[in-house]
Amino acid sequence: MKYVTAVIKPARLDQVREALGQIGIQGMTATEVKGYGRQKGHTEIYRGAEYVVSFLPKIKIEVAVPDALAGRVVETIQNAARSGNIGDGKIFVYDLEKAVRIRTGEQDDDAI
Amino acid sequence: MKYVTAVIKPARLDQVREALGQIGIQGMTATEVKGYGRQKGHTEIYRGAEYVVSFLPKIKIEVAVPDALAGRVVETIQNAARSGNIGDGKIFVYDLEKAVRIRTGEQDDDAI
Amino acid sequence: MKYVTAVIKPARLDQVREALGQIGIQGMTATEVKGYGRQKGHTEIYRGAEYVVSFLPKIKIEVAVPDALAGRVVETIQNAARSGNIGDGKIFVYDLEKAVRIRTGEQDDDAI
Amino acid sequence: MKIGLIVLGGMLAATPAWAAESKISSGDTAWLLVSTALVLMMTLPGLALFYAGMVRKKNILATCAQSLATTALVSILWVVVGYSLAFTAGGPWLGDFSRFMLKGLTMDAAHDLAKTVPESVYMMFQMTFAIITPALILGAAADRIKFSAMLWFMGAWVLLVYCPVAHWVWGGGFLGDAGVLDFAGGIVVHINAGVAALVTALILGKRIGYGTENLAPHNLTLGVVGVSLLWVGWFGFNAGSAVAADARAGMAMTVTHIAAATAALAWMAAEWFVNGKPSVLGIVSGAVAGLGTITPASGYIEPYAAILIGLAAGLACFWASTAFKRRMGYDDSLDVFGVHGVGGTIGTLAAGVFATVAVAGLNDKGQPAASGWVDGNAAQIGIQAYGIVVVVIYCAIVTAVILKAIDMLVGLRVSDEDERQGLDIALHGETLQ
Amino acid sequence: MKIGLIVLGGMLAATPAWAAESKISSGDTAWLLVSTALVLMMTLPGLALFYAGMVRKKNILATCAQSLATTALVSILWVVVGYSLAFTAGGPWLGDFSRFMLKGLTMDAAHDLAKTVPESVYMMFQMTFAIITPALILGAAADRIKFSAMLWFMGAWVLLVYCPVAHWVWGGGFLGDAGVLDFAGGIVVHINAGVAALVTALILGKRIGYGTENLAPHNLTLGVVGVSLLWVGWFGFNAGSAVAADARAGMAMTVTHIAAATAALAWMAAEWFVNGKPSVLGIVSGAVAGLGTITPASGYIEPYAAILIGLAAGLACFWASTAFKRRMGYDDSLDVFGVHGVGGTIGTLAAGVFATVAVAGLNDKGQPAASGWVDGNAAQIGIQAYGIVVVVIYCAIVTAVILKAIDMLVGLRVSDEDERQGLDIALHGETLQ
Amino acid sequence: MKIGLIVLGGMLAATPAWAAESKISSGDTAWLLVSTALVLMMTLPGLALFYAGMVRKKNILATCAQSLATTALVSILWVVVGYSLAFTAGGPWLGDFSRFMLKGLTMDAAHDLAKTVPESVYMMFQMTFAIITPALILGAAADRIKFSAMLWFMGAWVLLVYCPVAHWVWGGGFLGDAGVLDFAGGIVVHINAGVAALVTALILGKRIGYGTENLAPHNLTLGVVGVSLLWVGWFGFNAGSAVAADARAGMAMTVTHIAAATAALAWMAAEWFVNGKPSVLGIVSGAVAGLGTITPASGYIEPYAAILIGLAAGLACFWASTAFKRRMGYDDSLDVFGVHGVGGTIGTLAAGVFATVAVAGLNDKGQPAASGWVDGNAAQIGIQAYGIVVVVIYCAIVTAVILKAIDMLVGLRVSDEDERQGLDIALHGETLQ
Ligand SMILES: Nc1ncnc2c1ncn2[C@@H]1O[C@H](COP(=O)(O)OP(=O)(O)O)[C@@H](O)[C@H]1O
Ligand SMILES: Nc1ncnc2c1ncn2[C@@H]1O[C@H](COP(=O)(O)OP(=O)(O)O)[C@@H](O)[C@H]1O
Ligand SMILES: Nc1ncnc2c1ncn2[C@@H]1O[C@H](COP(=O)(O)OP(=O)(O)O)[C@@H](O)[C@H]1O
Repeated sequence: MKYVTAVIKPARLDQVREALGQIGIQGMTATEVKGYGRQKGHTEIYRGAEYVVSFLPKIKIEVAVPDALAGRVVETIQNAARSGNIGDGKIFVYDLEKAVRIRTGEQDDDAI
Repeated sequence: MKYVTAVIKPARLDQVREALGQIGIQGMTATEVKGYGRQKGHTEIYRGAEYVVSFLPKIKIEVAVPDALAGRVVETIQNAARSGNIGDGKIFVYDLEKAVRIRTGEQDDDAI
Repeated sequence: MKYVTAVIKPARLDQVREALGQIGIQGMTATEVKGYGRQKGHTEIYRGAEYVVSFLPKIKIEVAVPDALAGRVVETIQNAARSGNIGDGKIFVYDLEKAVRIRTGEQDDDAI
Repeated sequence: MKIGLIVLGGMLAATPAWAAESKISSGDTAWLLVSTALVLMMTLPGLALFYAGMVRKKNILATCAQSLATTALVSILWVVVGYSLAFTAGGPWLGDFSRFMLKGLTMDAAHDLAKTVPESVYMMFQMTFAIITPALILGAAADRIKFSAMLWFMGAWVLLVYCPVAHWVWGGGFLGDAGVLDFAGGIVVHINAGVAALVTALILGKRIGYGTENLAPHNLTLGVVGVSLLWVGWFGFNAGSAVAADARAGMAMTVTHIAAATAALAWMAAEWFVNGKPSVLGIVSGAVAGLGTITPASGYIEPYAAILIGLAAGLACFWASTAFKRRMGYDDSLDVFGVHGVGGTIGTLAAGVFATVAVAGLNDKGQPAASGWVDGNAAQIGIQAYGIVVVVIYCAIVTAVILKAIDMLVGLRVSDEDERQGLDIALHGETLQ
Repeated sequence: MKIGLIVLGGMLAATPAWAAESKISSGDTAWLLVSTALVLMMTLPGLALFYAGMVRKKNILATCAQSLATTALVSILWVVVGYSLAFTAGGPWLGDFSRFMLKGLTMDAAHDLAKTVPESVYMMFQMTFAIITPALILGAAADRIKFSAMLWFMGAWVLLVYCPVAHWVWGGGFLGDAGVLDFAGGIVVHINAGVAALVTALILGKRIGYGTENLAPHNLTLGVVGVSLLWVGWFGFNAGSAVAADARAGMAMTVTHIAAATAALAWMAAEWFVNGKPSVLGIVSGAVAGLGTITPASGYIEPYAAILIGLAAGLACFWASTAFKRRMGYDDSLDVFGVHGVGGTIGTLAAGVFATVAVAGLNDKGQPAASGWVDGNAAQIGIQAYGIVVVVIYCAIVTAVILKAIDMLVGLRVSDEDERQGLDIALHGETLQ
Repeated sequence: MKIGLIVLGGMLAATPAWAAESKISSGDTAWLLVSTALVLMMTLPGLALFYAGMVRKKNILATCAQSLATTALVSILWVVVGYSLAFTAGGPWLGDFSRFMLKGLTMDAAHDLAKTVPESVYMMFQMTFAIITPALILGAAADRIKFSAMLWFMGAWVLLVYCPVAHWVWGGGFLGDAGVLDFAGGIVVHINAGVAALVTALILGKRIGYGTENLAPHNLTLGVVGVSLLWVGWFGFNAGSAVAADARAGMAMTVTHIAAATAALAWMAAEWFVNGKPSVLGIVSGAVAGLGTITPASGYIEPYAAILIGLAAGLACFWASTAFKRRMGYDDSLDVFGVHGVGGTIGTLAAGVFATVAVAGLNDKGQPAASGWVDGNAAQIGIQAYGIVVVVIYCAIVTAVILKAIDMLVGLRVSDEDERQGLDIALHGETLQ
């Protein structure tokens, strides 16, 4: 199995969720995070004091998927999350050794 | 080493922490997340407008453990987090390459 | 590529970010988490009732890096985050299979 | 005591100047000063918090900014020309410019409608009504109106709708002359705001995600604080409208409180029955419904009537804000029409039913100041209906024209991208951390 | 001025009607109207926020809902029958039904205890006391009581405990006749609520996690706002109990503020000394302790005594809410007994010590309206103790009976699952985002 | 009415005792009781929330604790000796000890400056000014001052700076004698606090991260609530300073509101123009600037002048809190100097320009109570400037001395580690969850 993680713009969460739903992804975990990358270092002025806003709000989503689906999931997230502007985010894929559904004890592909 | 991640019901955090403590797990990181899976898509009505609540509050816990302990940790979490209802959550296990304790520089099994 | 995750003290985030910036790390994701480890179990009294504060606020940072940089990144985080006190946190390193920049579709080392 | 002094004044053959002075009652003035503070508190922070608590987190500061800027803008317009248009003699349709820039509002001035308090206090008291009425409308525009468009709208609406209607009903205009009863603003405030809100909701269109995404209030604690301050402040609104610290103020406060409590329980019970759980949003909405509904009747009725009015308010506004709204399909985001429009209508009609001379007393000419069906004057209900119809039509048309004009000139609604991102950061460059 | 007018009235041989009218003072009425608003503000939003800020995040809306629904429910019961039971002549044990549904509360009615204000205002002022007293109890039941059980309890308690006790002490009942002094509610409000809270805590049992999990306040900013509004509102509570805008009200406000400030500093200092850090929770708890403690004495004492009472309040309530509670092992979640029960007792006894005719003045018969040990009347302390003992016993027994009955009928406590999940979502279907 | 009674009193040859009694007006007393509550509400919760909303999340409770503890501490000092030092005859520099521990403040006492209200009420009203003035200063010390040092500073400052200055201007001291006009505290409150804040900012040094890290307000909703309550409370501050419920109070309330509204719009417009977006922080800061600026002039001027003063306040304070502060490089964290210091100065000078006998009326001797340039008395501007200069110098020096002394004795600033961790947990052991 693969564990696909993506850091996306908060406003795109609903679109990504729907797109994944359409390719049959049934579960997902989302976390509010802050990030920076290319999109960084803009200077704001607050009451006359300049400061650099380094971190911007993002949403991290995590989806465990069977190996076979991984490619499509990455593609789907990419399409649904892309606005074309800087700060659209990143997708990271790792190997997932094991998955367990707590309620039933089902394992691996059955669990996700 | 293994990195065990579990998405559980918020109300179960204390039980899981205690159960892990009893098998000697000395450290853990917890994050507030939102998730959906089987337990999803219930419709709520707010002031006459129907909408789907897709994401429910969950807690993600992360525990780095020596290879030998991984199985027991998974089992322990499973037992402590199970209420038998839908939405009990999932456990994911990955391979952990390296761990460092920042304070001392200890590495790997010594660090966790 | 490697995915370097570190759980650090919140007050150290800015120092770590700067230190990583100096070795050329251009992106990072940060999450508010709660954790315990060695630094745990102190008893607080609130209105006469004793209780154990198990979880303390921490920041988890995640940085995807090319294999070659991983060692330096770990070292840099370690130096910037260390106060020498208990609770300084941990660094975990995993293998990262794939990375994609959503905006451009660039892959792997180019994406991070 | 007033009477006592006047009697004494007569017996002692006081000079006219003396008599004029003696009319200002420090007790009445104290109460109207306080009432002014209370009604300002209804908007800032009351309404600001009520609304801010019901929107999504990304729009909370923008919602506060709307109440704040409306308060500031309307205050200036009121001082410059609004008070003069609403509360000077003028004609049946509008006042005149004799109080332009408050000229002539000297230290010894008093208004005919408030003879025992300095005119400055009466002008300020009325200002707070002119502030909260347009501010109420904004609930229908939540989460999507442009800040600049909002400012233009508030300014135009207060001058073109609020001031005339206030003049018609209270300031010596044709509706007051026709005998329409509106103690503290069922027509002038609640129907006016409710109808304008409905028009606004229709013209602005629905929020992105309406009906599909979770648009539930993000922080009802703020809503609870807001409604609590509205409730407390409403004592100034209704009991202050007696313009004296007397038994009429006391009775107005009593019926106001009873209606709020009854309507809160009624909405709570209805929701518990229909949805299985009594929500906090329901309880506070019920309280506001009761408060708005009792307003036009509050100086004319006895306590038992307040219970009936509160019951009607809680049930009808619950229905209007849920089943009815869903069926009609408009997105009146914070239910201004369902609560204030519907409640104001019920209350205005109820004033025609329950008004009694036992509470309203006699006017200067020795006639009943108000009497409704319970006093045998069923015709009053018709007069009330007449007032409602006139204002609903006028308000709807003028509001629509103003909104359309602003839409053409500066655009009413933010871009989709801004709406998705949230108005706080998009319009004000700030966020709640 | 009142005196002046009455003298004049006599000299001019005014008609009785004239004299009756002249008794209503617009200044006193203005102050009591405002005091009513202030005391309502103590519950909504004051107490609601104070309590909501001290519970865990998952119970914040449920805690608000309790204050809201209690306010609405008690208001209706008060109007229907509560006021009549508490404040009509009746007998030594209870009033009668002569003000059932407020009948006879006409525009010219005045109550014997408040001759210079319309009776409607006095009835409303007393209503706000009948609201906050049961609402206070809910702090002991936080995080675990069922909403429906809570409603039954509040309704029964206000009628079976509050109304009788208010009648005994203030409404012409046997405790007042025995000479028990309770200016603004040490016995009627604070001891009553504190004892009921202790009984509630004992019968409900501890919260899940008490003593092992972190149950510390999740948002003390709300607590600070709540206590601030309690403090400000308490000026209406105590100074309003003078039922006149006069020197007695001024002195009551003065000693109220002094006691609050002193007790806040005392609790802060004690906690700093004992725990090493002065907590915000400690400062605000101290302020509330001082306010509650001074209440029964506030119209009878001089400023120096307020400092002593404040000191005693801060130290004793700190001890009662921490070391003592821990030793006894009950879970009075928000320390209603430790603060209000203990504070009310200290203050009621202190009224017996420090009451002085220099402040209390003379009553209608020309005798000292109150005098304590400092005036040489040490027996007053015994009378105060008698009042305390009677009410503690009565309140404890009736409260226990009510709770047991409700437990059998509908169940007092939510299920473990609901308690773990939080009352907001479990009982009201809402959450704070 | 007052006049009526006095006339009557004369005609009927009332005894002196009678006349003395008759001076207390229940209406005036009601208004001053309320004003006291309103001004206390400005600090708790108004200012506490305004400041708490502008700091970072980790310091929010500590910021609340500062306002709370300052209120408690100053209250006690005021009762013990502060009121006596400020408001008894004494000499030109300071009052005397004749009201030490409030001795002699009996039920029939009245102060010469407030003849129609009981002295206890006047003492309490003035106390609320003595509370908010030092509390304002704390905005300059946000996020870094030690709690213990803060307490020492507040105590010393109120006795060594506030009480003398209040005596000079209001209590019969040399600035009042010189004819300096300060209706409700431009010099005594705002300049005093603003200058002390600037000195505090300079001596404490900048916050860690100033100029590099994001120090923007973490929760402006709290800021909005805080400013709303300041705004409402300011009606008590300024209109209460008329010490009567009369036309002067009405006019003071009017100009206060106008200035607040105008300055809010002016700051908003300026920021919109300069930065491209109107921030909520800007709107509320503008309102506070308008309120502070109008304060010294509020009982002397006509509405048109309030618009001009509001405009000047909004623009000047915007500039002072942004461009000017940045150029000078001090870290007055919440812009106490930029808003209150600058606003107070503008307003005090403006009183010299716009004061008119048409509003101020005549004093006891039949002379204009105040008249400025518009009345042909340009010299008044010079007198105002003299008052400002004296207080700026005195306040700056004594504040600096106090701070340096405390720094040597207990240390002013928390450790870097504590500042990074946040004062809530470091100083009070609590956090906002
Ligand atoms: N090397 C990295 N490791 C982890 N997260 C990263 C990394 N680089 C970027 N991110 C995350 O991705 C988000 C978007 O990246 P950014 O570079 O700003 O945009 P883009 O990918 O469109 O160029 C960042 O806010 C951050 O949360
Ligand atoms: N494929 C997945 N990838 C990541 N997280 C998941 C996945 N499926 C479920 N989850 C997480 O697990 C939680 C519980 O899963 P759910 O399917 O609702 O319950 P159950 O496992 O009891 O059937 C979800 O709320 C979500 O956070
Ligand atoms: N085994 C573990 N798995 C995951 N996270 C851990 C583990 N042990 C510790 N942590 C995280 O690291 C943080 C610091 O660890 P701790 O043991 O308290 O300090 P130190 O590493 O300095 O001894 C903890 O608060 C927790 O978030």
